[in-house]
Amino acid sequence: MSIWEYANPVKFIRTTDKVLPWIAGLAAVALVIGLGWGFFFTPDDYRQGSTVKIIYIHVPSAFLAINAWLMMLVASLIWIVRRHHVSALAARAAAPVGAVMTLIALITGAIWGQPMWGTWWEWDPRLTSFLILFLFYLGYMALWEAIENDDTAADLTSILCLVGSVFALLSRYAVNFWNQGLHQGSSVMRAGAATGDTTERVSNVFAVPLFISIAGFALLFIALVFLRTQTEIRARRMRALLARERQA
Amino acid sequence: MIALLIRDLRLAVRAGGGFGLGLAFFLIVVVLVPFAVGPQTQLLAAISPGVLWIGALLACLLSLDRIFALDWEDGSLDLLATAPLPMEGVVSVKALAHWLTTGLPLVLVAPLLGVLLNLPVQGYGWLVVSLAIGTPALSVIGTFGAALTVGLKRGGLLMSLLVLPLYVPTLIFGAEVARRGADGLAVKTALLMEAGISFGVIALLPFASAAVLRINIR
Amino acid sequence: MIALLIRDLRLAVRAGGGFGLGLAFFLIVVVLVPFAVGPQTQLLAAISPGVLWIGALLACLLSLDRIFALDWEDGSLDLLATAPLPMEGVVSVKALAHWLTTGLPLVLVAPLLGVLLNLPVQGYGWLVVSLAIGTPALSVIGTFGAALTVGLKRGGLLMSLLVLPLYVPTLIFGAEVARRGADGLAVKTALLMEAGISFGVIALLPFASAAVLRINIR
Amino acid sequence: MMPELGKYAGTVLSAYGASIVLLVVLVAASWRRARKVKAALAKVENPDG
Amino acid sequence: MLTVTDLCVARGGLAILEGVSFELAAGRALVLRGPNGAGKTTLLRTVAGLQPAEAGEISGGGEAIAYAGHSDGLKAMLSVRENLAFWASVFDAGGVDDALKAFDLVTLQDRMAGTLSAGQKRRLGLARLMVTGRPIWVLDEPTVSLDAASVALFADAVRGHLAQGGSALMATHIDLGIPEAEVFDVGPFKAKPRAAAMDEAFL
Amino acid sequence: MLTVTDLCVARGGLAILEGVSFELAAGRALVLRGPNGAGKTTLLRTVAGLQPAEAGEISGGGEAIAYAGHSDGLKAMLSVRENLAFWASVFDAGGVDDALKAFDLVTLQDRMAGTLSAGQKRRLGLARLMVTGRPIWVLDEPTVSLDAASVALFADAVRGHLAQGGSALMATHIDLGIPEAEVFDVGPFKAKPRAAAMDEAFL
Ligand code: HEM
Ligand SMILES: Nc1ncnc2c1ncn2[C@@H]1O[C@H](COP(=O)(O)OP(=O)(O)OP(=O)(O)O)[C@@H](O)[C@H]1O
Ligand SMILES: Nc1ncnc2c1ncn2[C@@H]1O[C@H](COP(=O)(O)OP(=O)(O)OP(=O)(O)O)[C@@H](O)[C@H]1O
Ligand SMILES: [Mg+2]
Ligand SMILES: [Mg+2]
Repeated sequence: MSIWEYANPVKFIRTTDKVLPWIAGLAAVALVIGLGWGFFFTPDDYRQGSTVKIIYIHVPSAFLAINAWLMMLVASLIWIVRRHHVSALAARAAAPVGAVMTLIALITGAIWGQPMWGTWWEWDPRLTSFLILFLFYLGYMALWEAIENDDTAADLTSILCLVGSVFALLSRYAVNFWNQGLHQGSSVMRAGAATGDTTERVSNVFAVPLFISIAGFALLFIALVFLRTQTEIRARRMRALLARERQA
Repeated sequence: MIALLIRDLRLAVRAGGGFGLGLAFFLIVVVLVPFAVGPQTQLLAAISPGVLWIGALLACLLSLDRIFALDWEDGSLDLLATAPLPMEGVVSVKALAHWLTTGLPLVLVAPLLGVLLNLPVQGYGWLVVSLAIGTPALSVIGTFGAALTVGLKRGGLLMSLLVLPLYVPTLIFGAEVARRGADGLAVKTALLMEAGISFGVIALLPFASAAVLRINIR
Repeated sequence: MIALLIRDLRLAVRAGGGFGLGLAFFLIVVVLVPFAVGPQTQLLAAISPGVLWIGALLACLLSLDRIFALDWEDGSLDLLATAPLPMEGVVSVKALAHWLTTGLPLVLVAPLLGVLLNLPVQGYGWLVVSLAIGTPALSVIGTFGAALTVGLKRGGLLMSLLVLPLYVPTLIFGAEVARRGADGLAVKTALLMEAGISFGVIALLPFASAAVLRINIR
Repeated sequence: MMPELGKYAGTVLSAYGASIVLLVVLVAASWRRARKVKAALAKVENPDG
Repeated sequence: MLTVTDLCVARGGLAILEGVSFELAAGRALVLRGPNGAGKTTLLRTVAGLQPAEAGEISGGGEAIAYAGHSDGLKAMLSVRENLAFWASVFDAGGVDDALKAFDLVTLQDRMAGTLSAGQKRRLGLARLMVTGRPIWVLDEPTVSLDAASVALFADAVRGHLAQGGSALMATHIDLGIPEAEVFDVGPFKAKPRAAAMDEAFL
Repeated sequence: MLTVTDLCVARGGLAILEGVSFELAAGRALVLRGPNGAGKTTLLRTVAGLQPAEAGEISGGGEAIAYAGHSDGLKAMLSVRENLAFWASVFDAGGVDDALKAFDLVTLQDRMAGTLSAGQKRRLGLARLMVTGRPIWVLDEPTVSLDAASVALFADAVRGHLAQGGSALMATHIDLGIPEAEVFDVGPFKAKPRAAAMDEAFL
């Protein structure tokens, strides 16, 4: 069976209806364990004090903020190439979730920055490019809202998503060039791989709950996207039915 | 009159988010400034009250041309002119609707954007106060400019040209309040001046706008 | 194609001074900044390249919605779509006309306004160069935004929201060139990056704009 | 039960608080809209039942 | 009763019509005729008070007039009913439901005005007249884009209005379906070449 | 020759007309009729290629069509002649003077298009067709706002076009003064209630 069968709205709703409770449940469990463990049962960092606990929210949300956009990009490409309605609607459904993730990363980062760097906001490249990403999310959602015809909206937003991705990348390099920042580099991804003791890496005490909460955020994202895509499909179906009724 | 206010608010909300977009523009202007002047925190803190004021002013300005332009294009303005509403009332309601959809949201969100520009802590209160007093004047003055240029093609830019000098006094005193507030200095004189200008403008300018609009329609 | 260019230029000149007003807006933004941030010469000199860049960018932005909006409203766009012109050509000509009426005058007048903001002497050359390379990209990106939002009521503000993040790379490198030029630092890398982005944008984005416009017209 | 957060208690708690509020709002909004649309669609699909 | 005496109207700095006089009594309709560019629109706008007269008198107009010009003043983003209700409350009159019924718009009432066809928009523009509660209707080419059935609806609405003691002044090129209306040809009143009053000081 | 086979057109996500078939041979004119909101405009826009067809075939259209819709696409700040000259050079055809003469616009040629009366604007919009050099004219209510003399000018222009082997497809509610044109009533082709293709996946 080809994966494209799920691009049929009815089939999509039927399948996701089955898995949605499981994903949602798993997400809840993983979030409670990851955040709970992180919040209650991890030691303080010797330099950052108890503020390290923010990492269990900050890093997962940052991770998802980027990946949600990537998912939208893929969905947009699928819409452009194969014109499966579900993929366009899934992109639409993912945008607000991605935007909230970006906002959470920004807010937790800002709150974290206050004790660490002495300011709420710093024009560090990482942070700055997140801000730009947030603007892209806003523009993308506003464009969806502004257009009445659903297919036109899908076409236009997917082109915006493509063009926006290119410009987001460009911005990332531009911002890097403009200001070499304070933000630490990525070390989480290496943390689980080898056991070492350099301060560079996040030690395992922090890593395990962190990974659990990343998984929780990812599952939450998937559950929300499924749910919201279903909603978009139903809303679209309702609009079509009402229109047909009105015409009769 | 209330029907007109409700209609304008409803149109602002329906027509692609009248609220959200003014805000978004404000946000973006504030965000672009550091890219242009560089990321030094010190420098940004020094100019932040001014940048926030300029951003609010431009966000107001951008949505001005819609105050009358749409009603003009589709003929509603002619019809309103023959309706039993005093023209002064119409322009005041238009200005109020503009402030509610643009100025008020800007006032509310300005402190958040202050964070991005490292506004000193003691500055937030005065920033909000100065914007709250100043933005209604911006809307009323803007309505005057919009009334002057309604029906002209490319009216948008011409209007900016006419309105911006009129904005100068409000901007000077408003930004002065915000700046002194941020520096921890006394703000009383500037605040009184700003408030005086605002009240004067709100009380008197609608008469001029109404006169101008009557002339433009005929 | 050339007929279209000539028509657009002529309309810009006739319809209340397309040239003049973009410039005037630039001028006024630059003039308002000292009122907002205060009159300290040091501070102004430090931010002057950035302010000039932001001013140019906003002046460009303001006139963008006219690129397609007028043709849309009076039905010309439908007629152009059925005319024997490739859509890519139409959007490129539109972008060119926009640059000639807005970007080019800004480039020429920027040094004059630099004086108002105490731009350091060695900065003038690089300011002009950076604007000359950057503003065409601003026009082309703006045309994309205008094509995306044509036919939407209140498209103007939505367009700003869509276009401004797209302006970020050009702004960063352009302002960086101007800033480093003013500080007497090396500008080569930033200049190359800016030029690269401009060429890429000019070469590729019209295809996206044309696609978007075709979708919007149907 | 409450861990010792030291002088950064406010920071950590507000970060957690703000994020959890945002997440809850997002989930609640998505869920509410899902239910509403589902109900509305059901009504359109068979108006009498 | 609307009385126009020796009226001269101008447009673009040129006198267009002069010496126009007519009376419009309650319960009567008057149809303006004349070739394209004769000055019908200019005359109607002057009578409605949207532009000043060059010379002459208009009495009985002013607040008694409901004007409908070439464009309908509809808001694309408001529904048909909302558009009407807005004008009804501006003019402090009721009758939205009657107006919808009279112009066969009941089934369209929740549609956004922007999605109507040309003729449907026009019907909505005309329905607006019924919620103004004003006695004198001044209409510029009211039946443009209307099909035969809608023209009949319009004629009925005008007749009803006249029967209630209203009156109507209409410009048109085509038959309005109101044979009892008097016809007034503006052709003979073409102004001699001369400048508008505002320029006279310079001649 | 324009051939339309089993065409289905949609607007606002709804099929409006379906099963429409007709042929338009060189030298012939076809007049579309139907009540307001029947779907004439939608059909013409589809034929002109301004919106995609839901189903069915259109052959012989494309680059051969000159379309004139409800609005005229005039630039208020260009003179009458400049407006025409622009379209002539876009379509790479000549004949500006002939077009001006055919629609009696010679005396108005230096006037800004924005200062014309409703009917004069319309004449200018129609004159544009003559400078496209295209064989198939697709016109949506071409004679709106025209007086009797201008309708005759229009009818002459269409006859001249047909005589040169062109053809014309026109929607209207009023008489165009071209009795030799065939009439095609769109009424019977009203689409059964069903959704547009883009929504079909959801039903
Ligand atoms: C608004 C502000 C901020 C934003 C948008 C932001 C964004 C990000 C992003 C995108 C990541 C990447 C996650 C990854 O590489 O997988 C990250 C990781 C991280 N951030 Fe932030 N950040 C912000 C502020 C801060 C602050 C103020 C601190 C603390 C001083 C901080 C500490 C961290 C840490 C420790 C990591 C994990 C890095 C690693 O080891 O991978 N962030 N942040
Ligand atoms: N700004 C202007 N400058 C010069 N002449 C003008 C201007 N505006 C309008 N005119 C002319 O005034 C005359 C009267 O125009 P008006 O619109 O009143 O005509 P009308 O009788 O309504 O015609 P139609 O039947 O075509 O609507 C026209 O000949 C028109 O060309
Ligand atoms: N966005 C939309 N949503 C729903 N229905 C629409 C939309 N746009 C148009 N319609 C309907 O489509 C139908 C066809 O419209 P169209 O403009 O083609 O009619 P027409 O035959 O040209 O009428 P007229 O003679 O009044 O110009 C109309 O009933 C109209 O109300
Ligand atoms: Mg007229
Ligand atoms: Mg039609």
